Order: sequence, then structure tokens, then C-alpha cells
Amino acid sequence: MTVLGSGARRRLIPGTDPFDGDLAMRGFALNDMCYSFNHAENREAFRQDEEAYMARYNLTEEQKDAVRQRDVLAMLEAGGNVYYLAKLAGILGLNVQDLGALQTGMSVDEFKAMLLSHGVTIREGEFA
Amino acid sequence: MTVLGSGARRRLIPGTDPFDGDLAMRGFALNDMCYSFNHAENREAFRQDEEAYMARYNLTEEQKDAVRQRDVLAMLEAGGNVYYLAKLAGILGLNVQDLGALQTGMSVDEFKAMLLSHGVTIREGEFA
Amino acid sequence: MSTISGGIFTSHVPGIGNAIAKGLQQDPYWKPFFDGFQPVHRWLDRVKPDVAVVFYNDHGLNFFLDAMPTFAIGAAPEYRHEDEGWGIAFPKPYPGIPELSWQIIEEVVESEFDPVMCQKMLVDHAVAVPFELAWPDAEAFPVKLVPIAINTVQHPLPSPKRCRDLGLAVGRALRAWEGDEKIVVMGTGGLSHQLEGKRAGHLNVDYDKFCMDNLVSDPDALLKHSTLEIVELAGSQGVEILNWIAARAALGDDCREISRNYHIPISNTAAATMLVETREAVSA
Amino acid sequence: MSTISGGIFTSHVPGIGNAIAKGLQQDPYWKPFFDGFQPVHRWLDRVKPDVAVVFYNDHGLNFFLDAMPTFAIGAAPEYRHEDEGWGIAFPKPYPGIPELSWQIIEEVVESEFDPVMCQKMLVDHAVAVPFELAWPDAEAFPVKLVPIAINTVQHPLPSPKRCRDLGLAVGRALRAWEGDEKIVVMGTGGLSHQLEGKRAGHLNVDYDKFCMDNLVSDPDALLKHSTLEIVELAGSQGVEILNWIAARAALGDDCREISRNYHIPISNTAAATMLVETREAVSA
Ligand SMILES: [Fe+3]
Ligand SMILES: [Fe+3]
Repeated sequence: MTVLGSGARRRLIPGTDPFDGDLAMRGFALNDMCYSFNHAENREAFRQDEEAYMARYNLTEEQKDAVRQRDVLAMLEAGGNVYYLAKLAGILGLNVQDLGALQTGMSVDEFKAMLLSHGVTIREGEFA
Repeated sequence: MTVLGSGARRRLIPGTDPFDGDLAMRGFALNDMCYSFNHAENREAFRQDEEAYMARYNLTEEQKDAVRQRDVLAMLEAGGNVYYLAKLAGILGLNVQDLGALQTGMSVDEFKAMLLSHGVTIREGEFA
Repeated sequence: MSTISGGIFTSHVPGIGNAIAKGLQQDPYWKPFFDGFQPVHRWLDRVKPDVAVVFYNDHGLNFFLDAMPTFAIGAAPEYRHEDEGWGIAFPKPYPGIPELSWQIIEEVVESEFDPVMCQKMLVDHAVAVPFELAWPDAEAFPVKLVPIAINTVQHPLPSPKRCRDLGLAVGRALRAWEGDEKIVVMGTGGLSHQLEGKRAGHLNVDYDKFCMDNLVSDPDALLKHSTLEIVELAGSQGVEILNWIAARAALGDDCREISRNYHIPISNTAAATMLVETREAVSA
Repeated sequence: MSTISGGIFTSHVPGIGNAIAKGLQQDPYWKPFFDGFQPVHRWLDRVKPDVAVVFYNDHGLNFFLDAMPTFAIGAAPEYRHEDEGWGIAFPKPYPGIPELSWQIIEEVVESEFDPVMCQKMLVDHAVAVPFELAWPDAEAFPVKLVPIAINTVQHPLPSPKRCRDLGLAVGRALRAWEGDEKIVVMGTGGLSHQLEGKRAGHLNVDYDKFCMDNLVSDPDALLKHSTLEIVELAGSQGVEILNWIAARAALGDDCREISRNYHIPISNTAAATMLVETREAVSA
């Protein structure tokens, strides 16, 4: 659950924390580090020495711990934005189903089965 | 005189070329080079070898010639934006009165005299 | 006189780009999505548009939180895709048409929008994947690009109405363009999906159907939910429907749906592709 | 409850920064301008504002033409000035108040503005010079900064009305702020000047007087000219009056002029400083 913005703009969405100013302020260092991972040499530098790399980007202790533990929910709680975290996930060898499983407490197979439970194909119009 | 924008948005202003999309497209390389002069080491690199530095930023021949000649009007014509050109002017040892003189065809003293001809001081309100 | 020929609406998730890079288009998992482009390929072969105006969102390639635009409009002579963190960089450049970009910028600023004007810009998978999908065999892309990025990364996002109004202003600029180009408008992203949080994996077939059913015939129906309501309905990435809303508005009133493809699951996403044609295109 | 205490409007040309760096405040050439800050200093000593919301334009320190915003709002914990090409970097940091920045961003996006949100940002002489002028002897600046940059560099610029409306929206956000800070609003730049082209050195005392005479009592009078008409009247840099227009609107209706100083020539500029106080400030 989340509280977004201030005053009349607050809105609760189950299981969802829209990335707003509050989270953006909290997460800047973590997101800044993850943004650097667009460059392969930075990904390699992180792989070589995670602690040194996190220190270079001034991550908070909370952020460092979340990364050390591969705890995605804790990364989000520490202000991580999913679009930047996705670049870190790649380094950690996690695809989006792995991420989904980690965050929902399901196994990867359970998570995939959950997606499949919505399985549907709709096709309309000018197909050959 | 200039023609700004397209269609109904055209407007002629004597002696003034508002920096719009047309000029921005024309001047990108020159402005890109001048923006780099925020850094002292880049100013020094330009001083050491102007030709090499201009080549590095892919200036057009028209832009290079304007810089070689210290021809401010030609720099503007080649798409230079005054806010970025101001950084180059500093390297060339030109202050804003020098620039004014160069562009108007006056001597620096004539240009200063022209400014002074508007000389006025207005002071109102709670002064001691 | 330019013609707005039609619109292509499609999901753009990186997983699709990965499948393209690996040549998995005929793989049973991916085929139901890629096959959705058969009508698009036939239409593009027939219409041969010259320009693509693409409403999309940047996911952290060109823009970062140091300076996150609400709306950004490319005005570069050429755009490139680059590695976004997973080692894939689509090599073909995207030629620009800066004169048209500036016409759009002039029109939207006149209409009280506050765009960022980008003379140098990387485009991410939200442009690259739709281009690979639309022109899979092209040696070089046969269209010139005007990329228009909408913030879906950091709240407050623009409202659906604001995105609709942006699309309307862009449509006015395209109609006023004096070149004789045929223009295709693209809206990328969606449909329902959510990558992060305890609700990761959220999908909403009913909301997606609502969007697809109304996109052509009654697009303003999509404005009845606020941006945060859309996040709740469609998921935090499902809010990319904002790109579809803007693109749809640019098309104008008079158009018809040619094809629709919707398939779950593609990656964690309800993947959809829709092709829309304007009456202009038919009479042109 | 926060209070908007007043507004400081002032020229910001680099030449003034150079004079400060060289300690020329008492030099006969510069003194007529610097003396204009005596009422400002007394007012700041009395009111002691906690926050400065500054409408200004970036001249090529933080933003370049790769991504030129129409409006950009700082939301950083701290801002810095740096060398802009002539070797002067004012060393004192500018503390931020990101919570208030975000409140402003929420309000303006809600009001259909499309700002760039900047969590990391350098501020140029258009913030640094007014701060040095306002607090010349401060060990550390006694106010927290919200910088709001308006594009005056690359046309199309926003219209005067659009800048006024932005100021109104920012004013609403400030009034809704639940902190008990006293807020000073600043508008920097102007008045008439033009650095480039065959008309370099253009000045327009009549137009400047028109602006100063109406700024407090009838600010909407300044909207009767379009942005390009202002360029013609005030010069291509005189269009920085847009920053004044936005700042004035944020102040609200009920205010009075405390002082005015206008002097030609300062550098190539008609240099002006105005101090305005709100009724709120008087009753607070
Ligand atoms: Fe996406
Ligand atoms: Fe200025």
C-alpha cells in the first residue's frame, strides 16, 4: 500500500508504490548507480567489486543491504525505481519472471503459472 | 532581419535573429563546441590548437571560418547562439562591449558612448 | 499536402527485443505475438509511409532523474539505440526529420505545452522494438522518425487528458506540414503489466479489452480514469497506455480498426498490437 | 502556515558577478547599481525569509541544446554554481528544500504544466548573482532554494501568459505548503538588453519604465506583448522579463512596491532592482 503525493492527491493502490517525489528523494543514489549500468564497463566494475562500486555512488546503508541481499522489495522500499533496477537485475542474472517470483514470494514456476492463468489470445481483423 | 518559424509565426525584427529551430539546426556543432568551454581544460585545449579542437566538434567550414576570422556576425549566421558564443568570447579576450563594437561596426569607444547616451538613473522608494 | 495514413499501437517490452535478437519469432511462446504484425506488414507494404511520429516512454537510456522531462520531442538529424544494460544495441540508425520536429515544437508551444527540445537523443527499446517489429527485413528503415517521449517513470505523470491534448496538438502540426510525406503515428507500450512490488505480475484483461474496444471508436472513454486509477487498473507499467492515448488523438476522428492482436503472456505483459487506418489514407 | 513575504526582481548579468568577484561594489561605475540593494538588505534583515523560489533562465551551464527544457524545476537537496566559461565559480552551496519542490511540481503538473524535474542541477549566474547581491556578507546562505528555470535561450519561448500562469500555479503551491517558512520569490534577468547581432547594445528605457510602472499595480499589462514583440521591444536578452512576469504572478494580488532602482549602463544592460512586499508579510 502506498500514499502518493500530498493532501487530496493521496491514493492507496494495493501492492503498488508509485514512484513519486518521496521515493525519488529516498532512492537517488541507488537509481544513479543503476543508471550507470547502461555501460558494459560499469556492469563489469560492479561485478568485480560490488562494495567499492556501491560506495562510489554513495548508496545508503539500507540500499547497500538491499543490494547485498538481492532483496528487490527492500530496494524498492529504499527508493529504487524499477526501470533503473531492471539494469541491475540483468547483472544479477534475474529475468522478469525471477523478479516477479522474488517479490511475490512465489516460486518461479508458480509465478509463471499465475501469468498463464490469465492466458488468452484475441485476434480480430485483416489476418490472412 | 529574420524570419522566425513558419507561416503565421513569421516576424521581422530589425538587426535581430531570434535563435529558433532553423538556426539551432544550422549551429549545433558550433554551439556544442562552445558549451564545452564551461570546463577550463577545454578552453586550454582550444587555445593550444584551435583547428584540432574545431575538427573534434565537427564544425562546418562556414563555422570554422567564422571562428578563424573572429567574425561574430558570421558565427551567428552559422547558427551560433549568443549564450554559448559568450564562452568563446571569453577565450578570445572579448568583453560584451568589444562584442557590441565588432557587431555594430563601431569602435569600442563609440559603442560605449552609444550605451552612455541612454544613461539614466531612477531611484524610488525606501532608500536611506 | 502531407497525409496521416494510420496508426500502429504495440507493446514494446525488452523481452520482445531479446526474442528478436535471438531469432525466436517462430518459437511457440513468441509466435502468437509476432504473428500479430502480419496485417501491419501488409499495410506498410501497401501504404509505404515516409515518416513515423512515435509516442513512447524512455525507460532510462536517454533521460535520468537529474532532469526528467514530462514531454520531450526529438529534433535531431538522426537517432540511435544503445545498450540499456542488457547488452542489446540495435544497430540501424533512425533518420530524423528535424524540420518537421520543429514544426511540431512550434505548434505545441503555441498550444501551451512545455516540451523539452532534443537535438541529440538516444531512443530506447520503446522505439527500437516497434521499429524492428514493423520493418523486420529492412536494410535501412524506410521512414524518418519524430520521437515524442512521455514521462511514465516518475510521478506526477501527465494526465490522460493532457496526453490526449498533446496528441491533438501534434496532429494539428502534422496536418499543417507542407511536405507531401505520408505519416504513420505510433503509440508504444502496454497493455496491462506491472514489474515491481508485491503486485508484480498484475494483469487486467477486462481493462485491456476496454481500451482496445474504445481506442478507435470512442477514445475519450480512456480519459475517464485518472493516471493513478490507470496504475491501479493496468499496473504501474500498464500506464504506458498514455502513449497510445496521445498517438490516437494525433490520428484524428475519422479512422477504422484494421486489425487487433492480444496475447497473454508475453514476458510479464498482456501484449497487444493494433493497426488503425485513417479515411485520408484510403482516399489518398 | 507559510507566508509569501515578498519579491525581489533584479538584473543578473555576468558583469555584475565579475564586479563582485573583483570587489568593485564601490567603484563609481558599479555603485549606482549595487546601491539599489540597500532597501533589499534592510528588508531581508527585517523579514528573514527561510526560502527563496527563484524564476530564472539557464544560459548554458546546466542545460544544453541536446535537451532544452521549456520549464525546469529543481528538486535537489543542494545546488551549486560552477565555472560558466569565464573562470568564476561562486563557492557557497545553495541548500535545497526538495519537499517543497515536489509540492510545486505536483501542483503545476496538476495544472497542466509539463516541467522537467531536476534532482541534480547546477544553477548559473542568474541565480548566483542575485544571491550574492541579496546576501553579500553571509557565511552561508540563510535561505533554502527552489530554482525554476524558464527557457529564454531557444525559440519558441513560452508566452508571457504561459509564464504568468506558471507563476500563479507556483503561488498556489506555496500557499498550500504546510510548513511555516517565510518565502521570498525572485525573478531575475532583464531589463532591456541585447548582446548579439547588428542591433547589439539595444536598450529601451520607455519599455523598461512601462514594465516597472506596471509590475506591481497591473502586472497583466505586461502580457499585452507577445514573446517576439518583447524581443523587439526589450532586446533578445530583455526577454528575460518573462522571469519577472512569472515571479510577480506567484506573489499574488495584494502587494506594494518598496523600492526601485534603475541604471544605465551596467555592462550592456539597463540594470534594475525592485523590491515588492505582500500584505501577508506586513500582517504576519
Ligand atoms: Fe515499457
Ligand atoms: Fe541573462
